[in-house]
Amino acid sequence: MCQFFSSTFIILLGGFLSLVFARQKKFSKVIAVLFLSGGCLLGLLDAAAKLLNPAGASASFRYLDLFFLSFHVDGLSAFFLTAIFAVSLMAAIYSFHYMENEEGGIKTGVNYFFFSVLIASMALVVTAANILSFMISWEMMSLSSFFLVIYSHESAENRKAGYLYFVFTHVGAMFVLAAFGLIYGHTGSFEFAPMAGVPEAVKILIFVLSFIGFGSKAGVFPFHVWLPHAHPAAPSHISAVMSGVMIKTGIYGILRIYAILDFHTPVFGYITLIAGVISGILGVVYALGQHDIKRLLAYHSVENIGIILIGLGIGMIGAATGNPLVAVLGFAGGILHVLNHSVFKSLLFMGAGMVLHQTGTRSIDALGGLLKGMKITGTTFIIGSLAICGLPPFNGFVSEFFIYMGSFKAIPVGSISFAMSVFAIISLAVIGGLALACFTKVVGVVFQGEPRTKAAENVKENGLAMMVPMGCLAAACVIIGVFPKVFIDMALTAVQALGLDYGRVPVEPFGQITGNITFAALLFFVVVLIVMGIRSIYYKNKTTTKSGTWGCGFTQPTVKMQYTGSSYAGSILEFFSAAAPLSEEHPPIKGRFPLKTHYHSHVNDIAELHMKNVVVRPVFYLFDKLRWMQHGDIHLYIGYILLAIVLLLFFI
Amino acid sequence: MMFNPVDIILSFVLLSVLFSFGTDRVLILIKLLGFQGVVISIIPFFIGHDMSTGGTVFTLATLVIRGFIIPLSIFVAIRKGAIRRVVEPIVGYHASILCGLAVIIGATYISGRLDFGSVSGFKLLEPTAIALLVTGMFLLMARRNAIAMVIGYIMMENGIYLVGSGLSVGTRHIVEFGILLDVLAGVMIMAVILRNIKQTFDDVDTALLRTLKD
Amino acid sequence: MVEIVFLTPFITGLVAFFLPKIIGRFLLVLTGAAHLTLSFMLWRDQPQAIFDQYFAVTPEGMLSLLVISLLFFLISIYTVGFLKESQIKSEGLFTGAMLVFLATMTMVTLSDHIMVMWIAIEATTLASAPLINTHRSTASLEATWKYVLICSVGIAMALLGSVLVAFSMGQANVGTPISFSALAGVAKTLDPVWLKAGFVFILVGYGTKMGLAPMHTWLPDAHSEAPSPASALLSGVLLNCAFLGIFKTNKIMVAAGLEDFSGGILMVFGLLSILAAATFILKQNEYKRMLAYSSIENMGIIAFGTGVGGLGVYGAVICMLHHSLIKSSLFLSSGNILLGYGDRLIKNTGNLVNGMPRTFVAFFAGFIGIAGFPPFGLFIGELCIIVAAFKAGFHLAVTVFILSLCVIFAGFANQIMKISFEECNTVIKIQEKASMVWPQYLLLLTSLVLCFFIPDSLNQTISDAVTAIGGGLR
Amino acid sequence: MIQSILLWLAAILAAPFFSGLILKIKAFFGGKKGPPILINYYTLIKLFKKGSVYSNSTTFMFKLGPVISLAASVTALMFLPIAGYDPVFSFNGDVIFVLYALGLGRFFTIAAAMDTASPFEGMGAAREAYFPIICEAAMFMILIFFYRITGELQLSAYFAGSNTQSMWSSAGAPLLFIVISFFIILLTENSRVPVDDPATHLELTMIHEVMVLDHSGPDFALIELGSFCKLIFYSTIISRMILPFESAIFGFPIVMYIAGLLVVYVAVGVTESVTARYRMDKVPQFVLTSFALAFFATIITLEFVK
Repeated sequence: MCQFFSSTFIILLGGFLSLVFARQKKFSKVIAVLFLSGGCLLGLLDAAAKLLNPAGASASFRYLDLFFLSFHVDGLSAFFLTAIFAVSLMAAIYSFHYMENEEGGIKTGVNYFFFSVLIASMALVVTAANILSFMISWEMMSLSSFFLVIYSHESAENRKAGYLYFVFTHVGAMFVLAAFGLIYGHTGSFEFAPMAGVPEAVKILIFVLSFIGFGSKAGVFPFHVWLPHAHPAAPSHISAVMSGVMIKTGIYGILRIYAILDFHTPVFGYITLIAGVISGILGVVYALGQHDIKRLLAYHSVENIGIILIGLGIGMIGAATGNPLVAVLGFAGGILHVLNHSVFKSLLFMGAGMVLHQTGTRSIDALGGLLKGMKITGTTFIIGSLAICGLPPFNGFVSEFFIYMGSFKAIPVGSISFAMSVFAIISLAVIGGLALACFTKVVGVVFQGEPRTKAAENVKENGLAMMVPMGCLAAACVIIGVFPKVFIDMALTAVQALGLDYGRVPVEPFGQITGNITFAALLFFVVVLIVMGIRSIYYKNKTTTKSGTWGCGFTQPTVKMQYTGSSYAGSILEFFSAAAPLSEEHPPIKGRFPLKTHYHSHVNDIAELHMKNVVVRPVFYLFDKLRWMQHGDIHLYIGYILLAIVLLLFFI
Repeated sequence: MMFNPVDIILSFVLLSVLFSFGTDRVLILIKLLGFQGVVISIIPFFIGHDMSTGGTVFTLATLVIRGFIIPLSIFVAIRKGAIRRVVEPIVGYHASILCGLAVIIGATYISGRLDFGSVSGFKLLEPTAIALLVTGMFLLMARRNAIAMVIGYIMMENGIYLVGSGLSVGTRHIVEFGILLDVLAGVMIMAVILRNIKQTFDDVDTALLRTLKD
Repeated sequence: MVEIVFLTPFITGLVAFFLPKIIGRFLLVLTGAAHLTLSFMLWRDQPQAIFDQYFAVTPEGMLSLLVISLLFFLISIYTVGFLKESQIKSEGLFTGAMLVFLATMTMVTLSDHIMVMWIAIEATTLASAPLINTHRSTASLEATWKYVLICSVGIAMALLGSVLVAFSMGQANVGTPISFSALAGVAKTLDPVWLKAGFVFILVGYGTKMGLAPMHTWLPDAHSEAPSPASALLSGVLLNCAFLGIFKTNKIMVAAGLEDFSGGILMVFGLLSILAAATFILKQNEYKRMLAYSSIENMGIIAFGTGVGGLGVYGAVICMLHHSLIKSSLFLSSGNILLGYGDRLIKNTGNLVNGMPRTFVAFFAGFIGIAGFPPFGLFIGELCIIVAAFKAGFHLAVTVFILSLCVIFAGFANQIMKISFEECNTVIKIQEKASMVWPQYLLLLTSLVLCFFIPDSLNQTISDAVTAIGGGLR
Repeated sequence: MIQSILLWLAAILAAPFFSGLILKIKAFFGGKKGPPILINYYTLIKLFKKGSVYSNSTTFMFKLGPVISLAASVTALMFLPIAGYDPVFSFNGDVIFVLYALGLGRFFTIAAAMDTASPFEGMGAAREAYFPIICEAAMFMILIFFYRITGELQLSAYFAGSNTQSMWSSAGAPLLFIVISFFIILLTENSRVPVDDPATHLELTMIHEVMVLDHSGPDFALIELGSFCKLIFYSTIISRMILPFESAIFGFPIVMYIAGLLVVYVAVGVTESVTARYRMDKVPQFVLTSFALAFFATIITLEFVK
């Protein structure tokens, strides 16, 4: 525990110092990056060690003479800690060059300060072991991330994003607090202890409340509205951390509550799974419709949270129906996907950050052909895309494979769980296909083809500190994808912390599965090598010439003729138009020789639309009705006093 | 006992209450105020408190303040800025008089219900007190003229004082004197405000004071 | 030796009326410092009062006294800078009134006799009236008029209530003085009906002063029209003083075993106040009014917590403490904004972050604190209250509580974001002097420190105050 | 093991022949003589002999496309039991791996197409990305069906030995639907009429052909070979499903297998000859029917297999 606290302390210290020395910009940046990465490294080693040979650790501090702030690290916490520290480490290194052309040392200092607070509070959230410590660190996390979202507050868009995020996170926290309040109300203690004598209806209520609360942080479908606004607004290394790990704390919260409740009912499973399916499919559909690369990635976070929830839902169903194998497969898959998603999503955000940093635009249809200039960025981005599509031999496939196995194993269990697993499997398949479509769009339009605007022409990549993390993360994608054994073991350690009273989970079947994955991946590599060999043989001493693309007989092709992202996704969006109404805007072409016209399309997020109509408007209406109260007439004011007394006298 | 001076003067007070409902003149209200002040402050002489020298002195002081200083201060305020001396009613005069009757009956009824009677031997004491309270409230809520409202406030205070002395709450005179001083200071300040209002709006119609709202 | 604490500022106040500007300002700060030291001494060795049937040192009173004198000292420092920037006609009146106001509030915290308490609270009204009317504008005049009249009427009710409480002693124990402590001692023998009636009148009366809906109507006008240091005092400590009256009466109720009755009423008024605050914060267009409504909200929270009982009372006391610190800092910052932009309307302000960065830090941090985020202490208070309400099983009430808090936050955040970040091309009229930002920083810092570490002696005082009405962790 | 590998090689080598058969059938229906039956081999050899021309817009992704797609389909074939004999490799859950491997191939084909900055290839890529989404859903529906019956997640459990026969015996009627829906999937995945017309001459209306416009020489040969393998992968499954008969006689399974293949390819050829290409926006409905069939089949299996 000591090592953990010292690492968080180092991180905070780094942030504080960079704020102190903010005037000397360079110096403060160096200090910040050094301290942050050092602290993260320390914490990472600690957490990994705790995972590989499981050993719980806890600490508790007296607080205000009346309460305790207690922290505890078990398998689950350690797993999330690993993800948090790993990604934060990479982001910290990445930020060194990313922040270079920021004006104003103060702003940089502030950014690093809140960045460090964010990392530390995330680490504390996943280790908190009672209500007080959890809520304090939770709110600190929300607060620091809010400041990072409105970091560049000059644009109205970002301000809106910040406001949305602020409100959502606070309301979510209130829901969480309500759930904790119910827990305290029945146990009378602040500690996270398994709840024995609590009526089951209350347990379900607690789960639902906390699911809404944590879901609003994780970006589960109806509560994800803030997410696609906030993540693009933040600087890219922050987006990487937020989208990579911060939203996962919501998942952690759900798991932790599930563990505390210690109540295995399929209802939890159904709720989680259905929420997962909806967020998964809609998330990727909306992502397909985006024109802003960071918004697109943000929506993919919604999708991946959906996949994670599907896994957890399967696990809960398995646990409830007494199928250890299903339960463990589902949970392990979901939890492993947490790690995987944090790896490839932060990688993708870093790539997007590099593109933004070098071209100055986030609009997909303004880019093109970057792969020629940005070899490393492009390659790592493509690897990330393959991973997020869940394709072998990359890490996304491993977790999805586990979830698939779990869902299939859940088929014979019972009629409802049959429907559920069919639901899960089909939606996973559809999600996979859509994700593939979406990322072929991104890769194809952003990195391939010809540059569509001036901004994208002859772009180079530079900044070693930005490329190294991307390389490491890409390597991680491949390693986890090919040799998942050790990571699966980590996930299993985490699963044991859920207290599914199966005792020690039998590792053999999982060892077998991971073995198969490794084998298949290697086999595929071998085949690829062979085919490459054949190809090279046939190309030996052959003449390959370069020329323009075959324009199918058209002789003056221009870059404007390229297929745009919007048109690429158009037909698919049409198919989903019920869930994703597409609003287009283009003036009709007039005259025989039309000169100039434009086309603009926007995919409406139905959750966002309905949030306005269902929540905001009624509230305003209700409170407007009450506004006459303050009418300024003193006679009636005195009347209120009299009224209050008269009414109260009735109750004596 | 046959001849009970307290109840007789209290009945006069009740009459004055009725008057204050009906009148449209600020000056009359002020006079009524003075009368009520005098009456209620001599009540303690009749209720069997220990009339030590301190008590006597204090009671006289009360009489002076309630009966003369307070009404005079308001009168002065009016004089200073010759304020139109009609109370603009929100509730009409006839209606007000009916309200007054209703108030008196109600007060008697209520005081019958809650038996203060056991404390002091006078039947009219509590009805009068309650009547004064409610009248004050009424004037505060039903008169647009700022002065009338201040007068209403003072009547309310008188009522409370009457209740206090009626219930013979064994407080020290010094404390009661403090209360009295507070009331006096309050009235003074209100008078000052009245003058300021008069100077800025050259009217004391509270309809002008409705700008601050949401 | 207790009385000297409120006699000192009283005398200096009377003197200050006739002093020239510079000396008056000096005297203000000096008295603030002296008062701070005096109250600390009072806290260290809790002496007997000379008139011990009227005055006594009670834990809850001590707590508010400490808050008062700390706030007043910092505010007086701010006031010096403020008076330099803003041109007030009769500054002697202002300074004098400030000091007398301080004296009366101190008297409230120290008074133990039920009637003396009333005298003191009424006195605070009278002393603060000139402060509100400092600007001599029609609006401020109207605000003063409403403030004085409504509060006086309300407090008159409280007087009636006190009389009834005294009457509830009946003939049984005439000898006992009508002090809160004595009454709490004999509470069991009091006549419950009269006690309840008295409580109702006192609650409504002092509730008027405390700003509980629906008697809060004067509060936004007064707080927004008064000059910022005065508003800081008004909503920072005056409301607490009024709450003190209710708190002590509630003590008697609890001692008499009527806590369900009083608690229920307190919770209802608390919820009403929070709802009222939500109503007007949602579309507020003046930032000082918004802060005033937020004070109403916090008073509601405190009342609610007191009503909930148990851990809720602890939460309420914590909320009272931190609300004073944070809200006064917010009002002081709003004073800077008003001087800087010369406008009360939110839509005419903006881009505070670049315009007045140091004020922005204080202002936004204050907002964070008042919204109930850590590391500011209000968070702990609200958490305790909510949790306690769940434990006590008031599920519907706490649901309303939480939802309206969410609405308030949404409205508040929206306005604050506008003030802080919207584009705005007003030239800032003043430059931020250290004396006009450091008081806020210190206040917020205090709140921040108290969120994580409360010295044992203070903690003792708090828990004494809480356990007095059956609070505490149970 | 050895014979599995031999069969695997044989399948790969035979794939072009069968594809040639389709051309023959179409020619027959058109009343033409048609190209020689071995035309695809000639084409492949010719292509392998040639050099290549690369567009200036392309990057290494363009060269990687053909390799990966071919590798994907041959890897897929490794896990497929051919003629009821055990596959080369097999493990629990290999179906999922195979499907995703084919997905990987598709990713790179699309990427290679987008690499050329040609509007037509982009158009084709968009369609290639669109229709398989529904196909995958249908595939997994079929998988669920198989799992209901066999309780296994590997191809060998469905198509090796007598497993297919037992499937027929346990759930014959639903399996018919499955066969039809699978045939639809075959048409879609291999971009045949009525989804796509490989023989058309208007790039606007192509899917697969337009994506490989810029490929030439050995690269193009690899692509062609890949698509042949993909086609035979699907047809093998169907042939096993329609003729699952087992017998001790030597070579009987092989004969059955070839017969099945002939049936499938002829069916494809006939379909191409007698039907016209759908309008692009009609295609999704067509593919959805396969999903619907599979779903229906699975639902009624709930009654069959208890």
